[in-house]
Amino acid sequence: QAQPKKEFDIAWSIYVGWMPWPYAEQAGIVKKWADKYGIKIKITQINDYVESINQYTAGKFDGVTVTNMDALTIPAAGGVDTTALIVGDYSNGNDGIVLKQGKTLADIKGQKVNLVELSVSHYLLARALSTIGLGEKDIKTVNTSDADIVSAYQAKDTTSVVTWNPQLATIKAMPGAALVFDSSKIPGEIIDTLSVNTQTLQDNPALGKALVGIWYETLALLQDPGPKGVAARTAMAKLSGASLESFESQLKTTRMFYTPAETVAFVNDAKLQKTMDLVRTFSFDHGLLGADAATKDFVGIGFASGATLGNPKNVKLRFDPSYLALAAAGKL
Amino acid sequence: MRRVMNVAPGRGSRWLLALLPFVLIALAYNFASAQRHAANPDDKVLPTASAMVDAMQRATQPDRRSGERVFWSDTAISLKRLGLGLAISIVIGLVLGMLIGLLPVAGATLSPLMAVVSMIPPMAILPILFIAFGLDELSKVVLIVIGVAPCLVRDLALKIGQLPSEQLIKAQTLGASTWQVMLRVALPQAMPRLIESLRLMLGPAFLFLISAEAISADAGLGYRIFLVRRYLAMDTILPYVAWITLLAFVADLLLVQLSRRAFPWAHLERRA
Amino acid sequence: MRRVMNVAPGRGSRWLLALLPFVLIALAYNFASAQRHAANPDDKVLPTASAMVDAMQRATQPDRRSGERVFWSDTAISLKRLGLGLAISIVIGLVLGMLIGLLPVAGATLSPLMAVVSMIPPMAILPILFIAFGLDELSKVVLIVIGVAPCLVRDLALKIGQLPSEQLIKAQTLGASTWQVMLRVALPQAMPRLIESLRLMLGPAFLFLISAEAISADAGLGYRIFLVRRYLAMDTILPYVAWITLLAFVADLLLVQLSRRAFPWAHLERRA
Amino acid sequence: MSAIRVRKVWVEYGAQIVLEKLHLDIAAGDFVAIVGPSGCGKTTFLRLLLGQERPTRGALLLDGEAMPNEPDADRGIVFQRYSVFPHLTVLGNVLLGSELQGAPLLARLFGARRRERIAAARALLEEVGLGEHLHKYPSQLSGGMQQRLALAQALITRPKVLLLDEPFGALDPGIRAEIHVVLKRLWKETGVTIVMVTHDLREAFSLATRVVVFDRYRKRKEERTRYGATITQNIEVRKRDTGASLDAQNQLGRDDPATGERLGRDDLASAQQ
Amino acid sequence: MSAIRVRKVWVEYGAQIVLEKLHLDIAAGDFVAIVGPSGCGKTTFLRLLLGQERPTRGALLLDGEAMPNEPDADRGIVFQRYSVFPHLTVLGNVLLGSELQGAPLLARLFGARRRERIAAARALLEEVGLGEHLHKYPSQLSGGMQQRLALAQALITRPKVLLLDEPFGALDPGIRAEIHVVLKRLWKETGVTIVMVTHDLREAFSLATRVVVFDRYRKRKEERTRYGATITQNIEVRKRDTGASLDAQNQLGRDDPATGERLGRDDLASAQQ
Ligand SMILES: Nc1ncnc2c1ncn2[C@@H]1O[C@H](COP(=O)(O)OP(=O)(O)OP(=O)(O)O)[C@@H](O)[C@H]1O
Ligand SMILES: Nc1ncnc2c1ncn2[C@@H]1O[C@H](COP(=O)(O)OP(=O)(O)OP(=O)(O)O)[C@@H](O)[C@H]1O
Ligand SMILES: [Mg+2]
Ligand SMILES: [Mg+2]
Repeated sequence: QAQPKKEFDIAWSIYVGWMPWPYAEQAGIVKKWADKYGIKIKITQINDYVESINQYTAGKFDGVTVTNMDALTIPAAGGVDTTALIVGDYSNGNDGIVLKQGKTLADIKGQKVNLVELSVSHYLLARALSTIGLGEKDIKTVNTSDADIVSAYQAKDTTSVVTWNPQLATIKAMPGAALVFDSSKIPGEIIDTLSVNTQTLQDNPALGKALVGIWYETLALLQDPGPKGVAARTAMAKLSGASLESFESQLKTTRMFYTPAETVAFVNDAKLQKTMDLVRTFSFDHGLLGADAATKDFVGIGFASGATLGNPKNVKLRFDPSYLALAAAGKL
Repeated sequence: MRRVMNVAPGRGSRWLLALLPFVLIALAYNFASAQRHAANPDDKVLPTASAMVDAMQRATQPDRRSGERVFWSDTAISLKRLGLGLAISIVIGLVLGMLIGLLPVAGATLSPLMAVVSMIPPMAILPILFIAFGLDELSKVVLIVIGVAPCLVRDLALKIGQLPSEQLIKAQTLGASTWQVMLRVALPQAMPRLIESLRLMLGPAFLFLISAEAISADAGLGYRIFLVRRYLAMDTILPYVAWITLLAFVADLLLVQLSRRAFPWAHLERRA
Repeated sequence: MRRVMNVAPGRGSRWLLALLPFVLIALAYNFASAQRHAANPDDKVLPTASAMVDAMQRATQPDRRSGERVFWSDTAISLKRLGLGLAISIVIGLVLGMLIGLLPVAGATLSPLMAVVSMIPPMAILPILFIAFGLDELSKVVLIVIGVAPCLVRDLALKIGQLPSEQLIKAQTLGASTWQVMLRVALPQAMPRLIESLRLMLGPAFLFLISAEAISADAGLGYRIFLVRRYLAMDTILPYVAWITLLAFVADLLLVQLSRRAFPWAHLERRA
Repeated sequence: MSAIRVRKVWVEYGAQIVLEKLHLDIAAGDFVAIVGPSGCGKTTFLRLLLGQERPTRGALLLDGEAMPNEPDADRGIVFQRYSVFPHLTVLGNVLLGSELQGAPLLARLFGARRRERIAAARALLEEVGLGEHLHKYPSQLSGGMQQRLALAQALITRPKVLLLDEPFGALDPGIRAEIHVVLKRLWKETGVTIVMVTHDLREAFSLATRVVVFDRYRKRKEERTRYGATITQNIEVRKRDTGASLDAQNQLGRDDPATGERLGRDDLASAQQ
Repeated sequence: MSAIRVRKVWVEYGAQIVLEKLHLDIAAGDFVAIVGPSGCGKTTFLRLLLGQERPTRGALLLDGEAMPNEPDADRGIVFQRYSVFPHLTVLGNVLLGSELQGAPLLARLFGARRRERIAAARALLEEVGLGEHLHKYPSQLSGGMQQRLALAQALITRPKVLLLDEPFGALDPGIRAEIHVVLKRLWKETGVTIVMVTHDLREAFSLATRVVVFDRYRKRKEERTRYGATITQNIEVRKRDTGASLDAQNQLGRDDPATGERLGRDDLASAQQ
């Protein structure tokens, strides 16, 4: 069973923090690193974010771009042992709550809130409410698909929405829209990762090395202020259907970890455990861990230090900085 | 050996044969499910039958917080939307169908419009629908109407346009006004066809309902399916899909029966 | 005063009347658009005509890097998927429709299955479909097939089942085997009906194409609409929708013509 | 009950002349049979009388007034097919006329008025031999029964003129004979003016007071569209009141070989009972 | 060309007895006409001969062998309606049999074989008077032309037996006479054994060598399903070769008043040309 594979499939969906992946593919960086390790890596775009995670969970992909919360509630809760190989960024204003009427978060009380239920938006909302002593019972959520949330905001009876970029930027730009809370108020809690199947990774370390190699080479371009960087960012903007301007403003509200060292530091930080505890509590409260989960400890989460949250016999989500460390040490 | 086309199964074997593919599908599913669970006991993609039964039991039990029996309240609200959407579609279908089919002036004006409108993919113009109809119940109903009504209009207009002109003249010689021709000649003869079209549109209607509920809702069968898809709860999704299929299937049977009862003349064998 | 039903517009006025609703809609749109732009010059929901023209000009210009004309390449790839999906649906429709309609044994086995399958909303079981058929081109084609084929199968089976039994017996007395009856009696007579069903399914087929492209694709008309939807770029979406509608409309006309050319006997007025 | 005057009427479709210089007087209470080859414009003529078609030249008068330009309750019609409504029962079909004329909005009668109309409908249906089939639908009736129903339906509203377009063309000979009896009785009882198109000469002569033959004088191919049909024969067969037949036979046999040929097929002697 | 023996055949549908103790010999080359009231089982009998139906008791033999249990090329058939294929031209309809029998896989002929079959088809179509309509579709033909086409289609493959189920029931009398001539000639030329169901006694007697009457002996309502129809008359009208008619008339008139009544309607004297 441990026979090394040669070909790997990675699924991605459009989000500012994940745009380096299709660009790396387009620019030949993927091929370069894959060749180096003697493997093949296919990068597949799935427009429907949830579907990409579902398909990863079903075993159609070896890795997927996913947030920390969805990695916990979909593959991990579904018994697919998953490693957050690359923690690419956290949302630092990329997710936000917008009110049509009212200027402060407190005005949300009693309103109907349109958002993608059970997503990071929902988590953001719950965290926001908790900061002003409100609970979900004080508002009414309406599940609204992310692709349609901009037009949903236009409807007369919509009063507030929670969403992420680029939809958030489009909505914010509309007359009268008031951003009353965003993810910069809970920094480091909404994390975007490239997660891969733990078993596959164990059997094929080459995959981990290649992916990490691709990632940091591409990020260097993303950061580059010179013409190469502009070209890269322009290409990424185009791939996400945005203008360069819009893409760069999205980047501003995304805290990218441009170097392996930064990433390693973030993953090793004990705050990550606190964050994941908040996330799993939210997930359990909303039934996201599945019917079999009697407590929030049902799914174990493993950290770099070797510590675990929850059931240590059922660790299904792991934060493993070892490949990042290789990159930090320049050993790729 | 007789030709295959001449071999007719008996009453009993008909039942067996009809069940056969369903049994095979169930077996294939169980096999695939067992295989996936052998590899990963927590697999969510192809849940076991017992997991689905569990999920349904939970869904039909009163919810801890709201006390609602989610499954039944979802069903009720979806059927309400569907019923409303179909009812409005029927009214539109009958009114426009009759106008287009019966009045040459209305036909010239509206039938090209209908041909074009029936080709517009409604999902792609949602923003405009939201502005025009809001995001509430109305918009879900409207999406069903937009998906279903143009087809009904076209079908009924065609049917009414095919009424022998002799009948229309005959009615006039009996003193009928245009309104009376609609009421007593065209409408009743359009009804069985309406039911037939409606049967064909049941599948699409459920599809539009589910899509509408996936776009924005806080209850309903489609809402639940797309909500629990967030955590790949196929143990809930599959029974819901089966339930939707069953509802559509039963609605189909009921429509057939309704047509037979209400319009017996349309189901007589021609003699003359 | 004549009854309204007896008033038939002349040739010229038919054209005027047909154009009337489109002109009215265009005017209403322009008015609403102007109003929204008066209130908010950056309004994106109802873009002005000139904004749409601009957007289309951009989309039909060659891309700086790839040299691709997005609009045309989207159209090409979508039409390819649609064509493939419909082609496969046709083959399935003809083969199963013929088996079910002609062979009592196949009918008993498959027709209840088809009745059930045609009621399953495909969008709700997407994860399973993707697992079964993968996520590349095939899956988009499969979604179209799943949406379209069961209806074609049922319709053709019905049509073939309604062939007068006299014809089937007659063919046998001329020495036909079951296969030959299919080939020379059932198939040719099913073709015009196939085209008719296909025309009815054009709208749904486009809908399934767009849905499939919205879920997993990196080009195509539905993909583009999905991509710019998040920015509410209605100046791109509306021309795309109009284009899709036009394509469907033209396909419909072509099918009518095809049927008239290829199956003239099906379009003759009955005499006897 | 009504007199019809046809004054030099022409009907043209574009360049094609269908009817040419048609001149005919139909007295109130007449029973006129129209015969002639296929495509010569018999149905077109009925459409004129119905008001569905307008003459290109000439005039049509009904009781001295211009013919109304659309069908109305004054002029009933029975076609060869599609003459009864498939979605109404036998009784419903006959009631329909009264309902349409008695209730402009709903086209339905209630209470005493309804009961009264039902009684009348039953009586008429009894008369045409459908008394036992009141609640059947047309498709459950034979062709002959359907046409008897169509007659009852058309006559119950007492139109001034009854137009029949090959009403019995699709029936078996035996059944035809039956229905002829019914038609003759109803005509006598109601005094309605009847214009009937038929292909069956025997039928024409056995029923009508007057037989009118439509035909073209020029029959060569290239003359087809340039010249229309007109009335080539106009034969008074019998007086309405006496029912005695006049000697029309010789007149016919001599003048028109084409028609004579046709007559040859049916037994001419027996055509005049 | 083939002899048929029917040996004490019963047909029952559940409790309903349709045919009872049917016993009949049909010699090779005979032309048998079957008459009888509606619903007495004439079509059922043809279905037996076709192999569509099996007798509940008794046996059917074709040239001494058991009747095959499904239709095949030995036994051709012409129905009252739906007898030709609407999607094939006149020529295509007649070619079909040869193509089916000559090309098991594609059911199409090519090259010389095709040309040869087309020539044969043309010749036969010429004979039935359709030589000028080779490329028309059936719906462009009149009813009589369609039935002549059906005859040609059935006969070109040289079946041993030709079954006709009221083939001319829907036709006008004049057209019937024409087609009778064609049928008679084709029967003489091919020597095929013909069994024809008809409602028209005149037709039966003018065409057939033998007229067989199906009827019930017990006709009371409550006996309807308990007793089936059987052969109540079996009249040899003429010998095949001489074509001279035997004196069947008196025999018939005397024995069965019911049948006599029917004959009364058509002119009995003219029924035997
Ligand atoms: N609306 C029309 N436009 C053009 N030509 C027409 C129209 N209606 C009838 N005709 C032509 O007028 C002629 C007479 O037709 P009509 O139906 O009156 O004949 P008919 O005597 O009733 O024939 P039949 O005995 O076959 O019923 C025909 O040549 C027909 O083609
Ligand atoms: N498949 C069947 N099942 C039950 N009863 C049947 C079936 N087929 C025929 N019958 C009955 O058998 C009887 C004879 O029918 P058949 O069609 O042979 O009569 P027919 O002599 O051809 O009548 P017609 O002159 O009207 O064509 C009828 O009473 C009919 O109802
Ligand atoms: Mg006519
Ligand atoms: Mg019969």
